[in-house]
Formats: sequence, C-alpha cells, structure tokens
Amino acid sequence: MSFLQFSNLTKTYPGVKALSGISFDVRKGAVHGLMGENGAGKSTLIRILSGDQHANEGEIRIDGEVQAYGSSRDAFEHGVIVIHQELQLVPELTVAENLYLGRFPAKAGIVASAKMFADVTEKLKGAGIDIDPRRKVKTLSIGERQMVEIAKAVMLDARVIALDEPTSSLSSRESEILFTLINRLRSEGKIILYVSHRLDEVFRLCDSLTVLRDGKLAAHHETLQGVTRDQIVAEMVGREISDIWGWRGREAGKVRLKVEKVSGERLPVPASFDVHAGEIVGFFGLIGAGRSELMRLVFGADPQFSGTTSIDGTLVKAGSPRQAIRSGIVLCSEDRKHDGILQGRSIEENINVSSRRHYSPFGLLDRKREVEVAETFIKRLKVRTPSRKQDIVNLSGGNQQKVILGRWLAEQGVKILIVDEPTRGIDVGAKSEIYEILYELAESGMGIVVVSSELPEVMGICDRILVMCAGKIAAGLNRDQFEENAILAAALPDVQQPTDIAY
Amino acid sequence: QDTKIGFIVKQPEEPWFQDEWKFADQAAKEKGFTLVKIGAEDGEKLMSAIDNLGAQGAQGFIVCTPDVKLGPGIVAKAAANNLKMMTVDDRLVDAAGKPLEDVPHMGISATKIGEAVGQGIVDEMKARGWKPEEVGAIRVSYDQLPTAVDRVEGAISVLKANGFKAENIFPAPQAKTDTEAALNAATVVLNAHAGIKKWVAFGLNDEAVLGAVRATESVGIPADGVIGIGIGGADSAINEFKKPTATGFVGTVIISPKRHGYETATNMYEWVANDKQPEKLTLTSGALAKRDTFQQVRKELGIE
Amino acid sequence: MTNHLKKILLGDQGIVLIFIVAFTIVALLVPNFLTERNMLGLLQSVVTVGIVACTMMFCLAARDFDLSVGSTAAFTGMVAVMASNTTGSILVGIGAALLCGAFVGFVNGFVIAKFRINALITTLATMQIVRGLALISSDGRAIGINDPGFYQLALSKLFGIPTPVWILAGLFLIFGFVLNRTVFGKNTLAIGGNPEASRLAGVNVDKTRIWIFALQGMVCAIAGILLASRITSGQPNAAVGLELSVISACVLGGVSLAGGRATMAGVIVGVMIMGIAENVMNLMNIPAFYQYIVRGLILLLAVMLDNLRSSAFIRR
Amino acid sequence: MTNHLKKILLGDQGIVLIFIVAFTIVALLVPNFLTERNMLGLLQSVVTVGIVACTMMFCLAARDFDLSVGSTAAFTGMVAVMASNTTGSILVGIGAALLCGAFVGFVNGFVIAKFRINALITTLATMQIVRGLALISSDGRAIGINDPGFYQLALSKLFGIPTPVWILAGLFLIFGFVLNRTVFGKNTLAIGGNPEASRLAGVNVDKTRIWIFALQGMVCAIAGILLASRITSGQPNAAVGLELSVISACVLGGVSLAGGRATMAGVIVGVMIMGIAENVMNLMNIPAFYQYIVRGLILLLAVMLDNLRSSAFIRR
Ligand SMILES: Nc1ncnc2c1ncn2[C@@H]1O[C@H](COP(=O)(O)OP(=O)(O)OP(=O)(O)O)[C@@H](O)[C@H]1O
Ligand SMILES: Nc1ncnc2c1ncn2[C@@H]1O[C@H](COP(=O)(O)OP(=O)(O)OP(=O)(O)O)[C@@H](O)[C@H]1O
Ligand SMILES: O[C@@H]1[C@@H](O)[C@@H](O)CO[C@H]1O
Ligand SMILES: [Mg+2]
Ligand SMILES: [Mg+2]
Repeated sequence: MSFLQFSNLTKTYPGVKALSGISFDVRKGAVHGLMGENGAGKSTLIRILSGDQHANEGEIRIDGEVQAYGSSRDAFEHGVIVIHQELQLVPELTVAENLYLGRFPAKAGIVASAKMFADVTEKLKGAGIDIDPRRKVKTLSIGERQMVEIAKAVMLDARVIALDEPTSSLSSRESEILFTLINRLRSEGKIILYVSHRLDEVFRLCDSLTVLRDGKLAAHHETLQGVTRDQIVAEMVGREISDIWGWRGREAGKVRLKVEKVSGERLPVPASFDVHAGEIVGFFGLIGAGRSELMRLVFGADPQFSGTTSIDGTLVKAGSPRQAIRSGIVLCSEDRKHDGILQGRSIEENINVSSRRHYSPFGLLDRKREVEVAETFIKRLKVRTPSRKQDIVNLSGGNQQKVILGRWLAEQGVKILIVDEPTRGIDVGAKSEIYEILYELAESGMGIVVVSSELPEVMGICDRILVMCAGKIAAGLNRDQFEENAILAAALPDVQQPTDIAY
Repeated sequence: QDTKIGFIVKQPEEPWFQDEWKFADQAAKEKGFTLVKIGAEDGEKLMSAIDNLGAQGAQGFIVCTPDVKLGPGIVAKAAANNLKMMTVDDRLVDAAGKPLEDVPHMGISATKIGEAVGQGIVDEMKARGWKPEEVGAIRVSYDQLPTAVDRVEGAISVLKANGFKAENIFPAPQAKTDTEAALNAATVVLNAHAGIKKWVAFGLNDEAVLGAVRATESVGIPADGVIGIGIGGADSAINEFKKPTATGFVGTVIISPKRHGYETATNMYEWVANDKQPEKLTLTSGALAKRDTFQQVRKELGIE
Repeated sequence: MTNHLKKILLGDQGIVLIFIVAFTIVALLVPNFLTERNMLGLLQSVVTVGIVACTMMFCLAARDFDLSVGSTAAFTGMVAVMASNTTGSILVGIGAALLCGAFVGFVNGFVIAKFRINALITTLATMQIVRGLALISSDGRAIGINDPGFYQLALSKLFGIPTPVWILAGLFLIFGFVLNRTVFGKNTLAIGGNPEASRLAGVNVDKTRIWIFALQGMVCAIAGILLASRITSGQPNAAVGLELSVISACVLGGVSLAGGRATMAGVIVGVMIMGIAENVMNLMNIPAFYQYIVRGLILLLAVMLDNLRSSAFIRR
Repeated sequence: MTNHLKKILLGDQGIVLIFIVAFTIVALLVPNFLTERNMLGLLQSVVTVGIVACTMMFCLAARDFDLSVGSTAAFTGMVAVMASNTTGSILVGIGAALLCGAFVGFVNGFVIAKFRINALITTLATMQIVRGLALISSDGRAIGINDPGFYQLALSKLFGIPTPVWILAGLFLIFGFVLNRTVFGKNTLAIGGNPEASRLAGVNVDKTRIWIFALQGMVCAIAGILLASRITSGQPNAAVGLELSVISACVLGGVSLAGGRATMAGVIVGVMIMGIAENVMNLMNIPAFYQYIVRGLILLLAVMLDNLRSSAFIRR
C-alpha cells in the first residue's frame, strides 16, 4: 500500500531536542491524528514535512519515494499542503489573493483576477464557508481568518494535507464545516495528518493516531478501535487525568464587575452584564459573535462609544488597558501573536512586563524578583523551555500561550480576570491545571470571565454562560440550566433576538 | 514692465553666499528691481531654478554654479527661457574644460586664491624663522569638490616653490566640509607624526583650517607652532581674531562678497534695463587678512 | 458632511482629493503658478524623484529600503556619458548605464535577500561604494557630453511636452499596472505584508526581492541618464540626498514603511506635493532659511492630514 | 573549534569578541595606531556619534527612527553659545541648550506618539525645521564663543583623558544601565517587540515614546554643546548627516530596525568600528575617493560577520 512514511526523524534546536528518532507510517485515504503535550514536537514534525525546516537526521517518503524539500514551495509542488498552527495570512490582501498566494492564476505574469474571484467564490461556497473573497483579511476576525486558512486545503490539489490545530479558535459550527471538508478529502484518497489537542475531535475524525512525548514516539495506534481516552491522555502526559474539568462549586459573592450598555465601533448594540465575586462566567458564541470585541471594550483596548463599567460599585475610567489594569481588570486576549507575545524578548520579560510595576521601586528592576516570578510561572504552567531566557518566538504555540497566561496570573490585585480563548492550543494536561488555577482564583474572590469557542469547555468549567449572537448577548444560563442544544440554539443568528437585555 | 533678476547660488547656507545675496539686495533696492534668490545645490535643482525664473517672468540671472561643467546646459536652459545670464565666483566651462568666454563672469580663480594662501604661509614661516624641512603641512582636503582641489593645489605649488618638501605635506581628507570632520582628520595626521613640532595648515575654506588648528590645540601644540591660513573671511575667521589670545589661525584670504554681489547685480540690471553689456571677464583679488589687519582689509574690500 | 462624500474623502483615493483641493488653492493664490511654462518646469523638476519613486514604492512595499538610489543615478549618468563619449554611440551609452544600474541593484538585492543583511545597512554601504566609483572613474570632476544629440533626450518634445515627462508618465502607468495587476506586484505586497506567510505560501521571496532591487537599479539608471542629459554632463556629485526625497514622496503618498501597503496614485501625489512645494517657495521668493521651515511644515501637514483621514476611516 | 568557544563567539556578546580580534589585528598592522595620542584622538572623534547613539539605541529599539539628531545638535550648540554669550554665564548657556534639545525631542515624540505620524517623516520634517531655526537664528553665520571658559569643556582633562570622553563613557554607563535595569528600558524593548501587545499589557506606550524622543533631544544637546566647545563656535551647518552615522553605528552594533533588540555593548562596538575605520583610513593615507569604497565595504563586512554569527547560532 502507498503511504507517507517518517523514518528516524530527528531535529534539534539549541538546547532543545524537538524530535528524536520518530518513525511511523500514515495510510492513504486516512486521517492520521498527531497528539502530544505542548512542545512535544508536533509542529516541528509538520514544519519538516512542509519543507520549512530541515531535519538533522531521518527522512520522509511518500509512496516509497524519499522526499527532500528545500522550501515550502518545493513541498507544495510535490503535493504537500500544510496549514500551520499560526495563521499565515497577509492582512492587506483579499481573501482570494491569500488563498492563491504563491500560485496566482496568471497569463504572462498578469493576474487573472476575474477568474480568481469566481473560482474562490465557487470553492468557498462548495465548502460551506461563508466569507466574501473580496474582503481584505485585515477586516476578518481570528475565527474567520482560521477558516480562510483551512480553505487553502480544498483550493488545491494535494496528495498530503497536514493541519496543525486548525480548530483552535473555531466554534463547533465552523468545526463541523471543517470536518465535512476533511471527510471529503479522505474519501478522495488523500493522506491527512491532523494535529489537535481536542480528544473528542480526534476520536470522531481520525482513523489512526500517533502520540509524541518530549520529542519521542510515545504510542502509535493503527486504529482507534478499542482505544480509550484515558489511555491516550496517559500516553500523552504520562499520568491519568480522571476529569479534566474538575469543576467544583463555589458560593458566588457580591457583584464585582458591572458592565452597563457598553458599545463600540464593532459592537453597535449596547451590551450589559455582571460578574460576581467568585464566579466564573463563560461567554459562548459563534465566530464573529462579538465576544472578543465586548471584552476589548470592557478592558479599554478599543474606544467605547457608550456605557459604563464599574468594579465593586466604583466606576472604572476604562480609557486604556493601563487604567483598566490599575483598577483591577485584566484581559488575556485571543490573538497571542498580535496582541500577546513580545517578539524577540525572553520568556522572563514576557511574564514580567505588566506585573513588574509592583516590584520596581523608582522604576528600577528587581532582577531577583523577576527571575523568581518567571521561574514560578514557568514551573506552575509547565512551560517547556531550556531556559527562562529563551526568546518567546522559539516556543511552541501552546507554550507561548502559557507564558501569556503567566503574565496575567503574575499580576497583583486583580479583581476581574478576563481570558479570551485561554486554552487555545493548550494540551489536556495543562488545561486541567489551568482550570484548577482559575478555580483557585475564583475561590479567592476574583470574578472570572472565560470566552471560549469550545462548548464543552464553557460547559465544563463555568458557573454561568452568556451566549452572544451577532453582536448581542442573546441568552444567559446558570449551571443547572446548561444544555448543549439550548446553548447552540441561542448562538445561532436566525432566531429573533431581543435587544439590550441585562444579565 | 518691472525688472526681475534671479541670483542663484550653489550653497545658500554658506555665509559667503548670504553676503553676496545681501549686497545684491542692496543693489536691487538702489536700482529698484526685484531680486529673486534661489539656492540650487545640484545640477537638477539649478535647471529647475532657471525654469522657475523663466516662469515668473524674470529677464536675467546671475549664477554661482554647483559645478562648472554644467556650462553648456545652463547656457541652453537660459536661452530656452530667454534669460540673460552672468556667472559669479566660479566660471563655466564647456565639455572640454575650456571657459565659456561668451558668458560674462566676475570671480577669482580658485588656484589664485590658493596661491595667496600659500604665499601667506611662506611669509609667516619666514617671519618666524622656520626652516621648511622641520615643518609639517596639513592639507585638509575635500577632493570631491573640484574648487577645493584647485585651491589646495594652488597653496601647495607656492609651498613647494619655496623649498617645502613634498613628503612633509600630509593629506587629511575630511568626510564632510564641516569643522568637526576637518578636526578629526587633522588629529590623525598630527598623531601619526608626533615627532613634528611645527605645523602649517590650509584647506578649502576657513572651517577646514579652523578644524586643523583645533586639532593642534587638542594635542597640545602651542599656538606659536602653528600657522593656519583659511579662505573666506566671514564670521568663523573673524571670531578667531577676536579671541583674547592669538591662535594658530594666523590669517584668512578674504574675497569680497560685496563686489561679487553688488556689482554683478548692478551689471545685470544695466544689461536688462538699459541694454548695457557687462564686461566679459572681471577678476577680483583676494587679500590676506590677519589678526591685526582684518578690520582694515574688510573696510578696503567694502564689507563693513 | 454627508456619508457619501465622507466615504470618497476618506477612502483609498482620499489623498488624491486632498491634493486636488490643495492644488486648486495654490493655483488661485500663487501668481505665475498655473502658467503653461511653470507647469512644464514643475513637471520637469519632479522627473528624477518621480522616476525613482516608481520602484522605491515596490521596495518599501516589500518592507525593504534603498538608500543607494542617489549614488546609482549619479554613477549611471556618468557611465552613460563616458560610454557614449568613448564609443560615439548614445545607444551604447544608454545600454551601458542601464546594465550598470541593474547590476548595482542586483548586488543590493542579492546581498539583502541571500545573506539576510539589513537593507538599510546594505544600501548605505552600496551608496558609499557606488559614489566612490563615480568619483574615482571621473577623478571627481564632471564629464561633459561630446555628442549634442545626447541633450535631445531631455530637450526634445512631443506635443509640446518634454520627453522626460512622457517617460515619467509612462513609468507611472507601467509600474501602477505592475503593482496592481501582476503576480510580481501582488507578491511584493504579500512579502511586505507578511514575509513569513509569503515564504510558507511558496512565494519566491528571495527572487522577488532581488528583482525589485535590480529593477530599482535600472530605473535609477533611467533617471540618471535623463539627468545627465538635462544637465549636459555626467556629475559624480549629482543627486546627493535623492534617497530621502524619494522615500518621503512615497511615504507622503501613503506607502507604509512597515510594508504591504502602496498605491501608485498615492505615490504620484506624494511626488507632486514635494515638487509643488519647492516650486511655489521659489515663485514666492521665500528666503532660503525659511524654506527649510516651510518644507518641514508641509511634510508634517501632508501626513497629518492623511493620517487624520485614514484614522477616521479605519481604526488601528 | 570547541563547543565552548563557539558558544562565546556566537553568543550575545560575540560582536564584542569579533571587535576585539579586529582591533588587535589593526593595532598590529597599522603603524601609529596604538599610540596613546592616537587612541585619545580616536576617542574624541567618536564623542558626537557615541553620545547620540546612546539614545538612538532606545529610539530604534522601540521601532522608531530619528533623523533630526544632526540638526538638533547643531541648533543646541548655537543656543548654548548664544545664550552664554548674552548672559555671560556658561551654565545658563548649557541649561538653555539642554532645554531646547529636550523641547525639540518632546515635539518629535508628541507628534509621533499622539498623532500617530510616521517617525521617519516627522523627524525628517523637524530635521529641516530645526536646521532652518539654527540658520535663521544666526543668519547662517558661525557664532564665536566670548568666554574662553567654554572651551574648557572640551579641552580640560581628567587623569589625562579629555572631559568629553569621560562624558561619553558616563553616558554609555548610564544608558546601558537604563536599558537593562529599569522599567523604562524594558518597556522600550517591549514596545519594539510588539507595540500593540505592550499597550494591552498596560505599558504606557505613548508616554514611553515621548520620553525616548525627549531624552534623545537632550542628549543631542549634550553632543551639540561639546561640539561647539570643541570647535570653539556655534555653527549652524555642523553635524549634517549625523543621523546616518549614528543609525549605522547602532545597526552595526546589533540594534534591530524592526525593534525589540539592542545592547549597549553592541552599540559601543558599532560606534568604535566606525571611528576606527575613519581613523585607520586616514592613518593609512587612503585617497578620499577610495575611502568611500572602503567605508562601504567595512560596513558590509561588519554586518555580514555579525549575521553569519547569529544565523549560525539561531536559525529561523
Ligand atoms: N526556532 C526554535 N528554536 C528553539 N526551539 C524551538 C524552536 N522551534 C521550536 N522549538 C522547540 O521545539 C520543541 C517542539 O516544539 P513544537 O512547536 O514542535 O511543539 P508542539 O508539539 O507543536 O507544541 P504545541 O502543542 O504547543 O503547539 C519545543 O520545546 C520548542 O520550544
Ligand atoms: N479588524 C477588524 N476590522 C473590522 N471588523 C472586524 C475586525 N475584527 C473583527 N471584526 C468583526 O467584528 C465582529 C466581532 O468580532 P469578534 O472578534 O469580537 O467576535 P468573537 O465573538 O470574539 O468571535 P471570534 O471567535 O471570531 O473571535 C466580527 O463580525 C468580525 O468580522
Ligand atoms: O565655493 C566657493 C565659496 O565657498 C566662496 O569661497 C566663493 O567661491 C566659491 O567657489
Ligand atoms: Mg504546535
Ligand atoms: Mg473571539
């Protein structure tokens, strides 16, 4: 049978052995899952497959033929298409141009625009993706951008398609679109490599599975029949996790955060909601529902057109993130690449950037303290890195996310913690630890807002869920009312929505 | 119709040209014509400036060109715009390097100025009783500028004629034409020849020589061991003479911006208004001014 | 203001509108400005900056930077004059200049793309090296043109408009088309917008960058040849500081130094604003020292206006 | 090469090592180079560039750009001379110059940060405006210093080393400390790494940027005062082109134009390399035109070496 073979793949970075002697096969017409903790080496493997990185040792064969790509273009010409973990789009170009980047339909160097747009329109429609191909990518939300990335997979005729955490910022509805696409590709006999931290997805989609741990092959399953979730979790993290949510009840206190009639440029309908002390409130919605925008308004990241925010009854002058942080609101935003990581700076600096004002008398750094804080969160969040001095761009996606979370957990005097897609790209093991931290913070009286597109997550860890739909808060449910269908129904835009209701 | 005359100069920031303009303005006031002053640092700006003068209805212009080789181009441009033209300071040449004798010119040859500098240095050396073989010469050079080359070569020719040895002349190329660049370049020369205790310095202008003199001071050579003679005689030099104690900046060859500015403007006016052709060639002379004579020399040249 | 008007004013072509308004005001207030002669003079005065801006736009759009354009224009102008003087053929002179220009650009591009050396430093280095070559080859002196036919490049006219202006217009058209309609143009914008993504999408980033610089060099040669013809000699000191004028014109025209954003219309307006500023200052006889201040203020005002416009339209 | 040596050579301080090696070679090969007098001359020659590089490093590290430093140094030098001439007090002169410098810098920073105008354009504009001011205030003439005490700033020595060199060393120390040990320094680097993320992390981006420019202006004033003292007059044409020398020195020293990366040691080395290049070329009597070429090649070589080093260490 013809297939994709990895044999003895090894890759080292300074101080890190990202892959050591990985060998496994992937069948044609199959979806092969790739799982493992953050920093286990999944993306590295995929980057080598895409020709972007080069292995120190080992080789890749397709149909028995050794593949040695010099560049991504090379790989592409050999029928290998990779959707990378970090979005790789050009903001100033249109959706269609992004999809055809590197291979514009052209005559004598002149782009056949009409053909290109017609083509993209048709293919997006066929794939069930509802995005105008003439829009510039910079006007799309993260989720929409992710869909554009995914559309690349169907635009092109490929032998091998690798997707690195394609659903990390998709809600279930968009994920469904993706699954349909993947099933179609499978039936066309493609080889599909699928990286994800979401177990249920893997079980639904994958025919076979490889688990990596610390750059080594931890397990290989030719079939998932008879394999249990717990088994995979154990293979990944080296221990059992009984209940990853681990929710525990708390007494909600007084209202801590009161948001009243807040609106902004991209959220024209004023929104109002409360968060109580000790409460974890989930915000669910489809992509583009406006959750991120609402949180940015509350945090002062975007200018408010109207409305007020108060904490513990005192009005917050939310003109800037700086003021918000000083009055006790922090936001860990969803777009870690654009809004989170400080490129070129160390993990240590990325963690201390906000909280250091508490321990820098007269603006002078307390270096011992900074090291301490950095080490604490590296350990607590299990950031996989050779050193706290490592440049953050050299970390794996999930580890970057942990560092950004660490930045906000290191803050002092936080009253309201807003986390937007906090576990985006984070492995199961680390997830349950992060949830544990959230519970602890809530128990200490903090109010917590979790924005997530992963319905099981919101249902698993929140005390209350607010559902947003088309820029409005459409429903509110307490934990005892949690019910998948009700939540999804509220998130769907077709239903008549009441405006401006308070929750 | 009102008379409008252009006065284009290559380096409007230089005090020399400020002075030329000032005296030209004086002529304009006296004769009652409009003077349009334009700075043109390179050939392209110059061509635009001439077009611009044409467009605003000027009848003629005076120019100190950024490069003498622009000659044929300037003449053609002037003709195309139907403008009378004269040159000042620097004389235009054709492709072969021959002066354009049809264009009226008032100026002084760069080589001549340089020779005046060289003569000044030689005289001062004699007065101090220096022997040429024990003296080092700093040639602050800016070879990118042809005029600058001609000036220093002029000075060198006089030095050599008076027994100065070629191997005692050290080039100090400035990276830019300001005092700091000259200072840095000269410092290197001084330090590379620490054995020489007596120095003379010359260069493109006062600023260059001032840099060399500052360099001698910074390495601790006393003023009586230094003879620097500049060119220009504007404030940089005067400031030096006004210092309470004498420095190594012994003198400067002053050329008169008054004649160059006032007379050229007047001549052009006469040409335009009364059709009185100016002289084809007027050569003015430079005069060496020293600490004790500068006021008098300036008065003679009509500057003060 | 009605919403419709607002949209036009603030849209992509807004700077063009601002320009038209400003132009009208100047035309009404400044005597001698709107005469045919002055317009032609004005157009001729922006030829060098305008020509080089065509490719500088690509360079900046791809997140690169080229400081060597002034030296290259001077050097290629010298080459054109020297080669045509020696061979007696203007065509050979032009060909040699274009080749030399393209070669300098190619070296820039090659070093920048292949050795991954900062464009600013690389072109700062070639700026000096090429200027040095120009000075050495002529011993620092201007070289006169032997064949008067060479002057005709700049002096000849078509329908009353000088050839260089036609060439400028042609280049504006060509490069506007290249930017918007060709794979090369799109790739340029993509590289500037997100180099990593472009590389991963299989765009040949290195090749595109090398091409941009090589083109830039060749276009500098066109500017250099026309300049030499206009000033009837090859001058090693010509076009000093050209790089800053050209980059300012581009930025003024809305080209982003962060890459990925450029329009030909914007660049044309940028070039014209700079040209008109100089022209009007001389027409109005503004004293030299005050010209510095006015020039600075115009620059500030123009970008401020443009910024106001674009920030009112799209935040971020 | 042993692994250990490789690590040192390729590590963060590698450029310092490369520099030491290069320095040794030059010292051995070039006669008169390693004399005390030449070393002092060399140090004095880099004072202006070195001083301004201290803050330019911050500016570049925060992804900004400052072209106005040359004009500001010239202008503040004039102010120092004029103010001390009028009041008869050198201290008043110095104070006035520092104030003016800080003010110019503040305006730069304010416009750039608050109106979000491109730093290149803004400082290109102020570069012209401030030069214009310098020219206007003195009518384009050099202004002599009345009080000979003013010369002492540059001429006086401490332990045989001229005061300006001490000042330079002091500023190197101070700004090295500020960069690495203060919140301000870290915020600067954070902003350069990712301005938006810094804002969202509560860094006062606007304030930091304004401070950087204001400091830059003040430091330019220090350079301007020392320069005036050194050349014993205020000259409106001083320090033309300083911006490019300073920026090159910084980039040579590993400061990234894309922001977020800077070390004081690197910048010092960058400044020294440039100074040594000039010094050695003059010591070796290289003709002026060839100096252009050598200068360009050294620049290229230095960054290439550094690039090789860092790309061998960390692949992208
Ligand atoms: N450029 C680099 N330099 C140094 N180390 C690197 C670099 N890229 C990746 N690494 C390291 O290699 C290891 C594997 O990273 P990789 O991105 O493959 O992990 P991953 O399995 O995809 O993790 P995640 O689930 O977080 O995406 C990590 O420890 C990471 O820090
Ligand atoms: N930069 C932008 N410019 C213009 N419109 C934008 C921009 N970013 C987002 N939008 C639009 O604003 C709306 C709200 O987006 P928002 O990101 O707040 O949604 P969300 O519920 O958080 O979903 P997501 O999961 O996509 O983040 C969407 O329709 C989106 O298309
Ligand atoms: O350039 C010089 C100028 O500095 C002045 O000295 C007059 O003559 C010109 O040639
Ligand atoms: Mg990954
Ligand atoms: Mg969101």
